[in-house]
Amino acid sequence: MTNAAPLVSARGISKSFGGVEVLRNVDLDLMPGEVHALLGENGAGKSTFAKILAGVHRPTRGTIELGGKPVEIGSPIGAQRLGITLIHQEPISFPDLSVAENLVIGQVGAKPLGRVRWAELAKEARRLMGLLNVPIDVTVPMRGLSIADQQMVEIARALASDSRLIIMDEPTAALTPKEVETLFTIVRRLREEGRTIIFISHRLEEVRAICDRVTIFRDGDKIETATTASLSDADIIRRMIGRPVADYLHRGTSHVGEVALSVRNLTLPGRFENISFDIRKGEIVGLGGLVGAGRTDVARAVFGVAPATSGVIEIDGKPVSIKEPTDAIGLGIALVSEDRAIAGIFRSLPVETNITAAVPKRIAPRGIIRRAVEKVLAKQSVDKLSIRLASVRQPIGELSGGNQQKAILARWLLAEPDILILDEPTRGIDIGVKAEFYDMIGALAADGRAILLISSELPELLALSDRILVMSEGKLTADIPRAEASQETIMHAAVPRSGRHTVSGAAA
Amino acid sequence: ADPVSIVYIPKNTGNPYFDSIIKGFEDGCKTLGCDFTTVAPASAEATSQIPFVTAQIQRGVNVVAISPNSPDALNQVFDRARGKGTIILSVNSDMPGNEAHRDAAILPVDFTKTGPSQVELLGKQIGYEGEIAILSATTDAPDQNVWIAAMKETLEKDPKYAKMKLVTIAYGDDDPQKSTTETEALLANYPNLKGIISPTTVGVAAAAQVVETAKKADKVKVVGLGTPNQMRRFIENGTVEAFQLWSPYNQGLLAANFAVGVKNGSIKNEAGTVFEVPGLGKVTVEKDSVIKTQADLTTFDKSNIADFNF
Amino acid sequence: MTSVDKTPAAPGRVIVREAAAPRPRWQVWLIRPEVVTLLLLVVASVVATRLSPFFADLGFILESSTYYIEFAIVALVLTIVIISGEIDLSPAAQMALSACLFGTAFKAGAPIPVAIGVSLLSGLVMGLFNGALVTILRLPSIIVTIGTLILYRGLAQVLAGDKSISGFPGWFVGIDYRMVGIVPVPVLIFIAASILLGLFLGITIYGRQIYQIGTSEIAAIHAGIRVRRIKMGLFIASGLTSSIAGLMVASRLGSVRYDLASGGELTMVLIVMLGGTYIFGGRGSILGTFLAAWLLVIIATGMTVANIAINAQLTVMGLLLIVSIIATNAIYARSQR
Amino acid sequence: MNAVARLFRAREAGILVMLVLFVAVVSLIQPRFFSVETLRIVLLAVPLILVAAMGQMMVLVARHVDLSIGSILGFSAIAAGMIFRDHPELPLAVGFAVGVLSGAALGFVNGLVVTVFKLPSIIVTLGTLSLYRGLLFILSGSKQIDPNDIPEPLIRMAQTSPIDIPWIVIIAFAVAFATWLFLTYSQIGRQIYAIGSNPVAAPLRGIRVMPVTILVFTLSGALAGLAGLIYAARFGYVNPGITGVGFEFTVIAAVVIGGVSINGGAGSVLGTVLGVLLLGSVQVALPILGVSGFWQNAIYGGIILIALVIDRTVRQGGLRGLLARGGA
Ligand SMILES: Nc1ncnc2c1ncn2[C@@H]1O[C@H](COP(=O)(O)OP(=O)(O)OP(=O)(O)O)[C@@H](O)[C@H]1O
Ligand SMILES: Nc1ncnc2c1ncn2[C@@H]1O[C@H](COP(=O)(O)OP(=O)(O)OP(=O)(O)O)[C@@H](O)[C@H]1O
Ligand SMILES: [Mg+2]
Ligand SMILES: [Mg+2]
Repeated sequence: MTNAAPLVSARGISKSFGGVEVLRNVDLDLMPGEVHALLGENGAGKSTFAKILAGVHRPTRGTIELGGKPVEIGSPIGAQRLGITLIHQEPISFPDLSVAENLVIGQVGAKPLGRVRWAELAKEARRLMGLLNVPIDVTVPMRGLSIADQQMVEIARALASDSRLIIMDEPTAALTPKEVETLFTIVRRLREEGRTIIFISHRLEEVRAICDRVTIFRDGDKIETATTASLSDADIIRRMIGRPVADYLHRGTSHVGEVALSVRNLTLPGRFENISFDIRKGEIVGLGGLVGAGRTDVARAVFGVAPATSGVIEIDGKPVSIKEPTDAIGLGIALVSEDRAIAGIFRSLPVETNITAAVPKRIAPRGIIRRAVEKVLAKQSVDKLSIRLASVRQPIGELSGGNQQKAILARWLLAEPDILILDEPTRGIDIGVKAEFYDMIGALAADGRAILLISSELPELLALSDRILVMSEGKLTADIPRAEASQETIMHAAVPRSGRHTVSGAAA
Repeated sequence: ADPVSIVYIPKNTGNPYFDSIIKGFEDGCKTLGCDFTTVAPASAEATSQIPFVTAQIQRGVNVVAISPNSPDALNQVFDRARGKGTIILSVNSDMPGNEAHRDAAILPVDFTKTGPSQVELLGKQIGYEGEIAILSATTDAPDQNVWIAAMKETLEKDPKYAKMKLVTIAYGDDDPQKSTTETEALLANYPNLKGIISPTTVGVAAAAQVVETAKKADKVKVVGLGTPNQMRRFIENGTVEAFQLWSPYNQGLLAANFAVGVKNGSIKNEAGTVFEVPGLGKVTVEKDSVIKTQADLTTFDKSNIADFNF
Repeated sequence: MTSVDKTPAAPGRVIVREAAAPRPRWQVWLIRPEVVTLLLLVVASVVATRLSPFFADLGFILESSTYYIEFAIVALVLTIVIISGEIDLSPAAQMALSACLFGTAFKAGAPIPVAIGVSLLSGLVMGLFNGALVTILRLPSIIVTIGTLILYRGLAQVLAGDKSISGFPGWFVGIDYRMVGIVPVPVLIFIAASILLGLFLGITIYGRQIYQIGTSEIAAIHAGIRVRRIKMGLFIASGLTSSIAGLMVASRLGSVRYDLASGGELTMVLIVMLGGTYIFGGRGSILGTFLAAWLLVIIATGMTVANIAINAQLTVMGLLLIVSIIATNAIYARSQR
Repeated sequence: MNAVARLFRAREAGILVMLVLFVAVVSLIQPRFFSVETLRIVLLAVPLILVAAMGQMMVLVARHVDLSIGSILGFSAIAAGMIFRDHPELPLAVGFAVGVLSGAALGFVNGLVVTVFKLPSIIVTLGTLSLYRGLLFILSGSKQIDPNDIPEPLIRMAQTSPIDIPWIVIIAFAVAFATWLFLTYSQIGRQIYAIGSNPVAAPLRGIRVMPVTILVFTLSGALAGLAGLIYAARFGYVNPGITGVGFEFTVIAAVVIGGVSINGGAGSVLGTVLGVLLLGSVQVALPILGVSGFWQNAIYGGIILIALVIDRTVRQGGLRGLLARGGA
C-alpha cells in the first residue's frame, strides 16, 4: 500500500438530492490493500459517497477511475462487475428467501438460466457463516433473523464475492465486541489478499484498531485524508464537528417542576421491555443508544402509534390510556418523529396544510375549514420559526430538509403540547439550522414543557439534556445525571453486553 | 319516399346463430329495397342492449328488430321508441308477460311442437326406454321452460313414452364450461342414463363433446336444438345421430318482409292477417301479434347435414 | 470534548439551503389532469358531432347519460376512496346484491319503503365488511374487494337465481324518465352529488384529512388523524352509494337480476382514472371525475349512435384507460419534487 | 431444495388438509363422488386452470397481478383457431405456436407498460383486459371458430393419449413440473422470488428487475395462450364473446387458495397445484351434490377471503399478531 497506483481515484464528486447538495467536490484515492476509514457526523455524506462507488447513486458531477481507467458505475450490477461490493448500513435482505440464497442472489457471473445447486449452496453458506462464527441455520428464511445476524449475513455476502473493493457501512453498529473481533480478523486477512476496504464507523477505537488511513467528512465536504496514526482522537473529532461543542447553550436545570410524564414497566415484546422513567416540567431528558436499541419504539409506544402491550403511562400523576396518536395529542403529547419523509411531512401538500395538520379543531371549528384562520396560523408559525419559503401554498416537498423539519415542529407547537418527544430532531439538518433548533428546544423547556430528546449525536445529547437515559437492546441501561454524563459513560451503557439474539424484529 | 330503415340488434356479437338471421334480413332487404344495419353489444347481459335502442331512436330508424336479452328490462325503452313511431319487433324469442311493449314477435316455429318433437327424436334412438335427462340453458329462459313443460307433459301423457323416465333437469346457463361440468355430473350421477335432450345450441354441443370425451356415444344419446356448423363434427363422427332446428335465416327474411309491409301499410299488424312471403309462402299473424316462420322443426342427420351452412 | 478553534455557528452567518422556487402559477393551474380531461371532452364532442349528424342533441345525450350515470355516481365516492389510498372494486357487485335484496324483499311482500330500507342496510353491511377486512385485518383493499366482488355477486346469484324480479309499482319505476326541464332525475342526482362531494372534499376538514391520508398514511397517523375510522367511513359510504345506485338501476329497468351492473367496476375505475385521480392516492378531484363521467357518456354515446361496432368501443376504452393513467402519472411525477 | 421444502411445508400441508377434508365430506354426503369417474372429471377440469395458474402464480410471487389473462386466453384461442380454420393444411404445431406466441406478445406488452411507466399492474391489466378483448373481436371479425374448424387431433388431446390419460392433463402437469424446475433451480426463478420479497432491495442486489418482471408477464401471457389451446381442445370451439370471460377471477382464486401470497415473495408450485385441484373439485362436486350452480361464485369469493385471512394470520404470527393494533 505504499507507492503503488491507487485502485480507486475519485475526483470532484458532488451529489445533490432535490436541489440540496449533500456532497461537494470530494477527491479521494484508495490504495490496493488498505483499510480506509470514512469518518464524519451523521449526515456528513459517508453513506452517500459509499453508495456512489457502489452504483446505487450516480454522482451529480465528478469522475471515478478504477485501476487507472475512468469508469461509469451506473448500477449495483455494474459495480459488482467492476469488483465493488457494498455492505449497506441498514442490512437489506429478502425475508422470504433462505439465508444461503440471500448470500448469493444476484451475484455476477450467475447465468440467468444457470442451475441453482442447493446442496453446494448450503455447504458454501455454512462455510462462510462458519468463518464469521455465526451459528445459524442457513436453510431457514431470512425473516426473523435479528438485525445483528442480518448484518453478519451481509458481511458474509461480501466475502463470497471476490471483489477488489469492499465497502462496509457501519458494519459494527449492531454487533457485540466479540463479533467485531471476528470481523476484524477477516478484514485483516482481506487486506493481506490485497483487497481494498472502506470502513465506516462512528467508533474511533475501531478505526484505530483496523484502519490504515482515515478520511473525514463534514456536511458534504471532504475535510482531510491522513494516516490514522498521525491524528489524535481530539484532532479527528475537531475535524468532524468543526465547531466547539461546548458552545451549545447550557441551560440551568433550576426551573424544573412537577413530574409531567411518568412511564412504568412499559413492554412491547420483541422491541423493548420494562421501561420506566419520569420527565418533569421544564426538563429536557435525553435518550441515547445505538441504532436499533429501541428508542424510537418507546417513543412510538408513548405516542400511541404502536402501543405497548403492558405497562402504565401517567400524565400529571394520573394513569392514562393511549391507544392511538389522537389520544396522546388530546393529553398534550407531541411527537416529532425521526423519519421526516415518511412519518412527518405530506410531501405534495402545501406548507400551510402541513403546519395545521394536528389542529383540525382550530382551523375548522365546525368542520368547515376557515382558510383565513389557517393562513394566519401558518404565517405566524413561519415567522416565529423563521421557516424559509416562497409561499405557504408551496408544496412542502420543495423546501429544504431543515425547513421541512421546522414546519413539522411548528405543527406540534400549534398543538401547544405539555410533553414534547423529539426523535432525532436534527437528523440531516444544516449546522446553522441545528443551532436554531437547539435554541428553540431550550426555549420550549424554559416555557415549562417536558421534553424527551432522542438523539444519536452524543454531543447534542450532552449539550442539551438535563439528564440522559440510555437504552440498549430494548432495555433501559442507564440514567445519567448531567454532571456525570460523558461520551464514555453513554457508550458504556449503550453497547450490548448480552448475546446477540435478544433484539429481534418480526416475531416469527 | 325514403326507403324503410331496419336495424337488427341480436343478443350479443360473435354469436353464429344470429349471423344467419342477419343474412335473412340482408337478403330480404335486397329484394324489398329497405335499408338494413345491425349492431350488437359485447355481452348478452340484460341491460346491454338499451343504449343501442336509444341510439337507434335518435337515428330515426323506422323498425328496430331485436332478440331481447331480458323479458322485461327493455320495456321502458321500447315504450319510448314506439312513442316516437318506431316499430319494435321481437325476433327469435318473445317477452312473455310483456307483449304489450313490443309491436310483434317473429318466432321460428310453433313452440308447442318443439317439446314433443324432441322427445320423439330421442325416443326413437333409445328404443323408447330408459332414463333420460334435460340440459337446459338458464332456469329463467322462457322458451326453454315452455319446451320443458311440453316435454314433461308428453312423457307423462303419451303411453308411447311410458318407459322413458326423466331423472333430472340440469342448467348449463348457455355457458360452455358450466354446461360441460353439468353434463359430466349427469353422467356420474346417473350411470344408467340413456339420453340427454338439450334444447339449446350451447348445451347440445357441450353435451356432445362430453359424451365423446367420455367415449360413451353408444351408451348415451344426445339430441337437442343445435346449429349445423356446431354439430357437424358430432354427426360426422357418429357421436350424435340427429338434432333439430328451424331456419334462423327465414326469421330474418320474414321479419324484413313483415316490417316493410307494416310500415307501408300493406300488412295490418293484427291477429288473423295473412300475408305472402316470397320463398316462405303464406304466413298468418296470430294472437298477440305472434308470427311463426315454420310449423315443424328441421331434423339434421348424416343424410342432410352437408346441405346446410349456418 | 475539547475546544475547537472555530466560531460558534450563528443563524445569520451560515449558508442556508433555501427552498426551491415554486412553480409558476399558470403551470400549477394549467398542467393538471383535469385540464387534460376537459380537453378530451371537447375533442370527443367535436369528433362525435362529426361522426354522426344525430349526436348533437342535448336531450338525447342527457337521456343516454342515464345508462352510465349510476356508475358515475358511485365513481364519485370511489374517487374519494382512491384519494385516501385505497380502492374498492366491489361496488358493481354491491349494486347487484342490494338490488336483488330489494327485489326479493319486495317479492316477499314487503312494502317498497321497507324493501328500500333492506337494500340500504345491505349496502351498509357490505361496506362495513369491506372496511373491516381492510382496516381491522389490514388486508390490501385491492385484493379484498376482488374477493368480495366475487362473493357479493355470488350471493346475488344465490338469492335471485337467474330470474329477473320485476313488477314494481309504477311510481317506483322509470326514474330516468322523470324530468326536471329536459334533465332526467338521475342526472340531477349526479350533479347534486358532485357538488356535495366536491364541497366535502374541498372545504371540510374530513376532505383535507383524506388527502393527507392518501399522501402519507403514516404521517397522517402521526398527526393524530383517525385513519382507520375515516377509511371505514369511506368503505361504508361506498357501500351505501352502491345500494342507492342499485336502486336507481332497479327503478330505471323496472326489474333486477343478479347480473345487474356486471363489469361496472371497470367502468367506474375508468371514470375515476380518466378524471385524473392518482391511483396511488393523495391527489385527484371530484371535478375531474365529474368531467370524466361526461367524457365517457360522450364517447360511448357518440360511438353507439354512429353505429361503431362494439369491438372498437372496447378497444378505445381499454386504450383510454391506459393512456390516461400514463398521462396522469407523468403530470404528477413532473410536479413531484 | 431442503430450504425450499422447509419454507413452504406448513402452507401446503394446510391446503392438502383442506382438500382431503373437502373430498371426505363430499364423499360422505354423496358416496358416488369418491370414484375413478369423478377423478377423471376433476382431472379434465384442471388443465385449463392449472396452466394459467402457473403463470399467474409467478406474477403474484413477483408482487404483481395479471387481470388480463382471460382476454389473452380468448385472443390466443381465436388466433390459433383462425389458423386451423383458414389453413387446415398447416400442422397442429403451427397453431400451438401462434397461440402461445400471441399470448406471450400480449403478456410482454403488459410487462412493458407496467415496468416502463412504473404503473400498478392491477390497473394496467384491467385496461388491457378490455383492450385485448376488443382486439380479439376485431381480429375475429366477431366470428366464432366452429367445432368443425378445430382439427380432430387437437380435440383428441382432450380425450386420450398413449397412456390413457388425456394429453391436456399430461401437458398441464408437465407445465407445472417445468415451472417448479424453473422457479426452484434457475437463477431467474429465484430472482422472481427475491423481487417479490423485497422490490426495493432487488436492484441493490444486482437483480435486473425490469427484464425479469417483463419476462414474468410474458410467461403469464404465453401460458394463458397455451390455456387457450386447451380450451379449444376441451370445449371444441372458440367464441370471441365467451371464451375466457371472467377466467382471471377463477385463476386468481386458485392461486390465492394455493397459498401464494399476494404480498409477493412466497408461493409454491405444489401449493398452487393443490389449490387448483381444490377448486376443480369444488367445481365438479357442486353439480354432483345437486347444489345449484348459483352457489359457485359465492363459494369462490368466500374461499378467496378465507385464504387471504389465513395468509395474513400466518404472516403475522397467529391471531394475536393479526388483531394487534398499531405498527404503521
Ligand atoms: N435518497 C436521499 N434523498 C434525499 N436526501 C438524502 C438521501 N440520502 C441521503 N440524503 C441526505 O444526504 C445527507 C447525507 O446522508 P448520508 O446517509 O450520506 O450520511 P452519513 O454520513 O452516512 O450519516 P450516518 O452516519 O447517519 O449514516 C443527509 O442529509 C441525508 O439526509
Ligand atoms: N430485527 C428487526 N427486524 C426488523 N426491523 C427491526 C428489527 N429491530 C429493529 N427494527 C426496526 O428498526 C428501527 C430502528 O429500531 P429502534 O426504533 O428500535 O431503534 P432506535 O434506537 O430508535 O434507533 P434509531 O437510532 O435508528 O432511531 C425500528 O423501526 C425498528 O422497528
Ligand atoms: Mg450512513
Ligand atoms: Mg430511532
